[in-house]
Amino acid sequence: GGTSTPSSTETTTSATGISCPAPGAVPGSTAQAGAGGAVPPATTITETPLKLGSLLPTTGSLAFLGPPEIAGVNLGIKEVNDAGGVLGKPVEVIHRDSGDTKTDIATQSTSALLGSGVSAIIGAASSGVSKTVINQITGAGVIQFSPANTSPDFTAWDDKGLYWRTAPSDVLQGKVLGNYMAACGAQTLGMIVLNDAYGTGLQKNVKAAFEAAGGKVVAEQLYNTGDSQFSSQVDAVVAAKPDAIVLITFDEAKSIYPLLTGKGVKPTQMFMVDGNLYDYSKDLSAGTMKGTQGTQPGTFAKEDFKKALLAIDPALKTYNYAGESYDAVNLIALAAEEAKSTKGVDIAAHLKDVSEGGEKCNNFASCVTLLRNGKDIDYDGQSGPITFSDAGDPTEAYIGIYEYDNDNKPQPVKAEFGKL
Amino acid sequence: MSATSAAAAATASPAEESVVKVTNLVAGYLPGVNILNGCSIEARKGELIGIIGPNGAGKSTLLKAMFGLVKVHSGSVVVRGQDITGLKANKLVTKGVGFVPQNNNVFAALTIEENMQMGMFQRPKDFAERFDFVTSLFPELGKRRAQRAGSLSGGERQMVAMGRALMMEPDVLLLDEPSAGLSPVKQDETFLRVHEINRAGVSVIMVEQNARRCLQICDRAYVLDQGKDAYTGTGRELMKDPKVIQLYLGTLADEV
Amino acid sequence: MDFGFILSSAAGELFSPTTAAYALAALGLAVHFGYSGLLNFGQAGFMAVGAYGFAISTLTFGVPFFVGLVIAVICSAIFAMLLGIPTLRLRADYLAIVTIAAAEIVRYIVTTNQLTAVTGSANGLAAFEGGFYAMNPFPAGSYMGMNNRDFFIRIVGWGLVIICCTLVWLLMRSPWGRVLKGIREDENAVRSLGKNVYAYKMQALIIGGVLGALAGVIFTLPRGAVQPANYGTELTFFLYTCLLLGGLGTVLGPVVGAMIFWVVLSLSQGILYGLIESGAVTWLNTVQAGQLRYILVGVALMLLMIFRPQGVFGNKKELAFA
Amino acid sequence: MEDLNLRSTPKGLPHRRPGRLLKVIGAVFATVVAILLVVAPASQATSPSPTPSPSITTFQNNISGFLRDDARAPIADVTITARSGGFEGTAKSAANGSWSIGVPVQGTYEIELDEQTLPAGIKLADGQENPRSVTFSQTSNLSVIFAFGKGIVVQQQDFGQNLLNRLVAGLSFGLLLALASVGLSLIFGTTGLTNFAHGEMVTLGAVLVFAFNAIGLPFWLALILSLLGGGLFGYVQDAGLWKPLRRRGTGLVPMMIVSIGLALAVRYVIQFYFGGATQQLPFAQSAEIQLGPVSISPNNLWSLVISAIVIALIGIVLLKTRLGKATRAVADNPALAAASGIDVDSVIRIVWVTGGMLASLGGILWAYYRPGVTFDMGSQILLLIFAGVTLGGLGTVFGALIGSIIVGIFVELTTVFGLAADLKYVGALFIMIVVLLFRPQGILGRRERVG
Amino acid sequence: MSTHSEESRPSEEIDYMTDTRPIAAGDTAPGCKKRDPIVVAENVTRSFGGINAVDVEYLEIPRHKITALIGPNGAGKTTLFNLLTGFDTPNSGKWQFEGNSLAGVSPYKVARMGMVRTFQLTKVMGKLTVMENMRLGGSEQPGERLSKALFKGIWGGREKEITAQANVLLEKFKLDAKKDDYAASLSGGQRKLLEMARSLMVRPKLVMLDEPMAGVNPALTQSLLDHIKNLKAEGMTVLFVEHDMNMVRHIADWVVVMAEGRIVAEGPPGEVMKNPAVIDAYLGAHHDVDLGDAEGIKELAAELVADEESIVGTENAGIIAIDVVAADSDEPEPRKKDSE
Ligand SMILES: Nc1ncnc2c1ncn2[C@@H]1O[C@H](COP(=O)(O)OP(=O)(O)OP(=O)(O)O)[C@@H](O)[C@H]1O
Ligand SMILES: Nc1ncnc2c1ncn2[C@@H]1O[C@H](COP(=O)(O)OP(=O)(O)OP(=O)(O)O)[C@@H](O)[C@H]1O
Ligand SMILES: [Mg+2]
Ligand SMILES: [Mg+2]
Repeated sequence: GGTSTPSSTETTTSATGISCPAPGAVPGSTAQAGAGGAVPPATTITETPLKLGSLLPTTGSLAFLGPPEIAGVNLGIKEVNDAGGVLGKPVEVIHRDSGDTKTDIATQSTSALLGSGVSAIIGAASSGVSKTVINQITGAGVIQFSPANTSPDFTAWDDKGLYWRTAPSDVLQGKVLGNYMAACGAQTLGMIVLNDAYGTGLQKNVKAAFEAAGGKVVAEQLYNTGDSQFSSQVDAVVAAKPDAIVLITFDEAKSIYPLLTGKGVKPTQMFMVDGNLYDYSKDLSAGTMKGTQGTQPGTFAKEDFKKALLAIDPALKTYNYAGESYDAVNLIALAAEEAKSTKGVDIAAHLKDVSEGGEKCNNFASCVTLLRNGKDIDYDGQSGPITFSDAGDPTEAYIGIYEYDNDNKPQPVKAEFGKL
Repeated sequence: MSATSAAAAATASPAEESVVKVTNLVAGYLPGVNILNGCSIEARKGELIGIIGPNGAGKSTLLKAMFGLVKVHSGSVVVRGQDITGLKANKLVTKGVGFVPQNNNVFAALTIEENMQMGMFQRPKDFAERFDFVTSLFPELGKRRAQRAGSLSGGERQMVAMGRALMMEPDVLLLDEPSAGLSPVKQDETFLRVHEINRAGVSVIMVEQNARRCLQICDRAYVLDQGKDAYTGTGRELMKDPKVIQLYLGTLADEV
Repeated sequence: MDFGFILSSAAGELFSPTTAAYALAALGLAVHFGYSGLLNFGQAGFMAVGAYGFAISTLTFGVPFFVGLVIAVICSAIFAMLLGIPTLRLRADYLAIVTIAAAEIVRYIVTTNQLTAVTGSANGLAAFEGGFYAMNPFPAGSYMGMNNRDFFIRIVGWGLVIICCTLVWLLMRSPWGRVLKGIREDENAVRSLGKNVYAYKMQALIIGGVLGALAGVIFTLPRGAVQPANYGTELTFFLYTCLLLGGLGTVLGPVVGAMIFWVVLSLSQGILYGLIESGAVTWLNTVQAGQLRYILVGVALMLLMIFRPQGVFGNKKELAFA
Repeated sequence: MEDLNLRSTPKGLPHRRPGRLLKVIGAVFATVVAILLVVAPASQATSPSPTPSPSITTFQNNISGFLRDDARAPIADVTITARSGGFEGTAKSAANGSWSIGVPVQGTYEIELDEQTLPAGIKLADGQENPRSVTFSQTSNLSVIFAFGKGIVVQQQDFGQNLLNRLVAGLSFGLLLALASVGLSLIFGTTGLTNFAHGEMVTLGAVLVFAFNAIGLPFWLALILSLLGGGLFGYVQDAGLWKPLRRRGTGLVPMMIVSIGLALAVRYVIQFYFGGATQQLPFAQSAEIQLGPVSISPNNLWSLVISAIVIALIGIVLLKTRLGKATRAVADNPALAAASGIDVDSVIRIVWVTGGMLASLGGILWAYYRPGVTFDMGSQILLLIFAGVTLGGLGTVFGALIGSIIVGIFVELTTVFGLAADLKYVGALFIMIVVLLFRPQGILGRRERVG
Repeated sequence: MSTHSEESRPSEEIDYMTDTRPIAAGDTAPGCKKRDPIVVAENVTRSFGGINAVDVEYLEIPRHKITALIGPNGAGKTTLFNLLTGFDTPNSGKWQFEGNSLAGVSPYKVARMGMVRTFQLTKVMGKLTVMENMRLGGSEQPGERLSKALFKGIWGGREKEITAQANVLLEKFKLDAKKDDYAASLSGGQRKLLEMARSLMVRPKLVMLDEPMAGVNPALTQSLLDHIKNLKAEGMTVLFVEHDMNMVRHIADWVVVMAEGRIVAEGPPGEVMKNPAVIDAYLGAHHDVDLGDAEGIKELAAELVADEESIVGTENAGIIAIDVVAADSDEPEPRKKDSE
């Protein structure tokens, strides 16, 4: 493979040149669906079929995150039901909009979901929204399972053991990214950061890692959700002339990135994070981003997984948190199987167990086969090897490092494994 | 209703065509509450018609209804044979009807000169000539042409309002208390000027609380009470009518 | 499509604590705008001040519940005064924009990263409601299908609504209320009659603001978290919607308006998603449904204002003299 | 391929679950191969990435870094050693300054740079620990930066230069705000309506350009059509909504709420079709050029010029033409305007069409200023538009212009004066409140006389 | 209400209606001292971009009298009202009410001290009923304090009193039928009436009426004049601006004439109206305009003079037709109006 050749090409180091170490290994998670043969029938048949709710954004400032997550949930549900459902009954799902914190839709959606008797709610995408509903959900004895919350606050939340998430906390991505930028030769760093739970959480970790390596953060410019123009932030960062600039943003990167290149910042100096590691081929002219790199938790989205998602929602443009959402469904379904119950509290009691210590499997059909054959399982999903801590956080994950090609599409370079 | 109507017919030449004819007008602001209850008035060519009456009788409402600013429930307004009931105000202006409202009768944010221009919105060409005419009547307006009407004194506003209407050179002029707030001499000048305009062939319908003065110069007058034309007659006749004096005119001016 | 369920969850919104909070805040707006003519578009700011005043005093200074509540009220009164000094001389439309701006400034300040230690910045604050639920007299169990926490907050929230409505009603039928209404119509005329217009406006601003602050507290208690983004201009818009739905210048208007607002919101959600889930509608997916719902809410808002501009309790006659 | 496989040996994986190791190896292997097969061609074709030569190692855990002097020139051939317990690894910096030491296990290492091997004249910067100890935590790569000479110098910004750039940026932002505000102010002025849907009119302009461009129309045509579309939207709004409401005598506050409803509906209709993500218009990227002392992007320059011209035109029309005066007359006293022979409805319609077109133009320029098109881009600046209009004096067109420019400049200037960037709108809003404290009627607004 | 004045003269019971003692302390001249002034203004000036709207060197308003303030349009009468009541701030000057300096005192305090004004361009609280408008005028209402508003027991009694008071006034002003209608639905003249009645609800010491009778039906005016006269009996002082000379002559004890911001004459009505300076300032100022159309004017004037029923040319025409007559009697001596 081309990228993997550690040829000692000489770098023409410009003043702020960035050149990164050669990619290492590209680990993936466990093998393809290993479930040859049919799934054995369920031994216990549940009276109340498992009912899941999703509380994901279809409106508001995070609306662009919703579709892949919903597709992930739907794919999970489809596979579970294709494999005969949970405890002999097909799993039901109802979707509700979480909106964003501005509109306060989430509480109402939650009431509706709780009212219809779900055992678990998958969501919300934003840590802010999750905070507004976590008490309501966990208070009702229902599992809240977020595919995308990265805020550390939830680790210690008094959630009665009902809050879970598949998204690895910011800590890991921050460490990897901070070190990586230093390893690429950056001594000074500029940051443009979304001022919200996600942005500032990640910022803190990136900064800590970068400074631990001996580098210096020379510009940190924050903006708020809903801010619409970033020129003063961009100017302030550019004026500090950092070696590398990291954009800890969501969709706003589409506006910020061209502003930076317009000011003469080279694409190789820029680093993206999971919130904005998209395909920019339609937005920016070819070559604009060539050499920009970025990190994203989780192993690289596999092509067949993407295909499966596209079959669910052909309009999908990005795949962020699709894997995490998909894994959430599988984990809940498996835990319900293992608990032989569809009650939220019972499921929660088995979630940790299905994620660790046992025979590895990575989709519902194969896992449930193992379970019904009386085996202990260790579910490793699309988003990583998933092993839960007692607090319901994933304790290990891969952080993928990507590099943009000439078409402004991120291409996987390598992945780093980390444990919390 | 009026013993004087025969006399009224006698004063005005019967051959003169009716320019404005209001028949049985019923109108009001709120649904179900009629302010005008079948009011009829008529202005013939070249006539100066005065309308007097107690406060709240519906005089302003009548003018507004004629001018399409109040909803007409029934009855008709005919101008030179054309039914204009319910027509929009700006259409009426093109038909040669001019109107000076009682309240809010200037463009406060516009300068005096611009107020005058609004008066001639339909024909901006002759502005200079007409403006000269108006400023000859109200020299203050000429001197202050760049002052915003909103900062003018009450009387000055009234002048602007009159001036704006006069800029139009209308065929029919509806005036709602044009003399209110003017100093005595200005009042007289206004009356005289209205009289003059009228003599020049413009039919004028004028609501006034300065009733005596109004009755002196008008050809015919109506007394409006509770949304109806209670009395009509020539100005002189009404001035003499003891009932009218007692109810509407008062005797203040006669006391010394 | 399960109509029973859709209806019951809509009915659930009738007495949800959030509805109570909206009702209180809209009642504050009724005092501001409906009675005094103060076009306050910054009610969200007052709610934020209340919520943060409560949360910060509880978390940072560890004060007990009632002290926190009093601090929240005092904070909002101070905010009202600070806001009132420069703005009460302004014409209504200027006031509207300035109050939006002030509320946004509050939101930016509690959002800014500089103050993370105090406000939690964009993350907001959490876990301050313990003191409140510790006072819960209802032992754990199910009360009309609610757990004891839910039940308690509802009782408190709606109790507060009833008390505040009564107070506002008493105030507005008094000569004091008459002066306010006079100010709404023409403050110079009221001045010429020897009333201290500025003081009255300030009192009204403070009272409405305090109602807003109480609403802010009620709003956050069931969530156990304050989020700065909750207090954006949309919130004020929605509060105005509640106020106008119910009827300006009425006491029950804002309460009923808030109920209608949330029921409509809930019904629109229930019916739309119900149609999709039952397969009756196939041209929509759930992503689009979220958007369609807002479209419907917007349209419903317009239709309501077009066909019943005076609201449920409002006086149509009053509108004739707008 | 061989290299890669070597480097991805499972030694690098955590040794936590030795029992399952074999399975894992197989799995990882298979996946890696699968992925690389897909990815490789693309990478090969496009990115002969300039990779340094790391010290070839078989360890998964790496300590690495770059050596550069304070002019950022690479320093080659410097020896660096990592020690921990019995382990010692050494690396020499490559020609581009990079070095990397593979280590067997995570833990604490002592890193030492051999200062003897430094080229003449280059010294470690003050305060740079050497040797220093570093600890792996959670991840498998660790970076160490050694700074030389003066160390890491934070670039000082040239205050004057910065101020000038921000002023220019503020001016062009302010002018495009002004485009939208002038329309809003006109509409407010003539109808008294506080139109909260104006933000959506702004959005529409940009979205229409995007849509027309996406269906393959030439750019200039897309621009023209979008302006017309904005005008049409204004027209339709007036004819279909506001005029009937005026007819019914609906009050201004209910109308304001109607506009809020309209804003919601339109915003989400746009989202329904346009989606929630940011999109870019053609030519959105433009590299800045230097114009005398200021650097400005050509797009901003265009925006500045276009908005200045358009606003000047509007100003002339309002002041000099009959239509302009009629507009002001209707604004002032619609009933009297009608009584003066002005067709109030058609004046208002013209104002709506003009307002729509101005908003549309503002939206297009806004999409280039940001740059980007989103379904809520207009509502995001609505408050700033309102602030500009209010600051200048409600209903006064030139006030709207001046107010918007002040707001624009203050938004851009706040960071220069040390306010945190996430508070940058606070500055602009605050200045508005302060100005209104001294001029309650706005900058150009006029006080009505009492009595 | 008039406690202050009563305290100052506790023993002598004066009937203000029939009090005929001279008003001026000395000679009757513009700016002369009064025997018993209630308002004293000194050097009050206000200019608007070059125009001196008000330039009052010295003015005293006599207590317990009805004073008319007349003068041509734009003379500065309303502006003077605004200044005295604190609705506008002067460029210079000081003035006092019952010995208290009022400079910089806010309008509501001025009104509280007992100096209440009406507005020429009426201000009614449109969406309050006529009755509520009236009640709002009532002074010393305990229920207007926030602390007492909640308890009807505290303010209910006073409310009844002012309601009764309002009913009496409304009947006088022929507004009783409209009592429960929104004030916004009143006609122009009715608004004037309401405004005046409302100011009387305050029971001020000095009521300042700005053209109270403009637009009011003459018959009603006549009946109201007695009411205004009777205010004196209650110890009130009245200062009013009016262009209706009949009214001025009928009720004013004293007339102050303003022109171009200055006090140009004052004195008892009979004298003032014969004063050439007054005629000059109030009446003759514009007669030169008529020259252009002298024909028509003369014709009408002649017609009016000939008409025995017309008041023109008669004694009680007063000043009304003077300029017409003057124009008639050829060459008008140039009574220059801005001959500074
Ligand atoms: N906008 C309105 N809405 C409702 N009723 C009104 C309105 N305007 C006037 N009225 C009522 O209509 C009646 C007639 O009013 P109008 O203004 O026509 O009286 P007017 O004869 O002109 O009196 P004035 O001499 O005082 O001007 C009055 O009783 C008044 O209360
Ligand atoms: N705010 C202002 N700006 C400019 N000029 C003003 C302002 N207020 C008043 N004026 C001018 O000052 C002069 C005095 O006005 P004022 O209203 O006091 O006159 P007045 O004596 O009450 O006249 P009237 O009898 O017509 O009511 C007028 O010429 C007026 O145009
Ligand atoms: Mg009238
Ligand atoms: Mg005046």
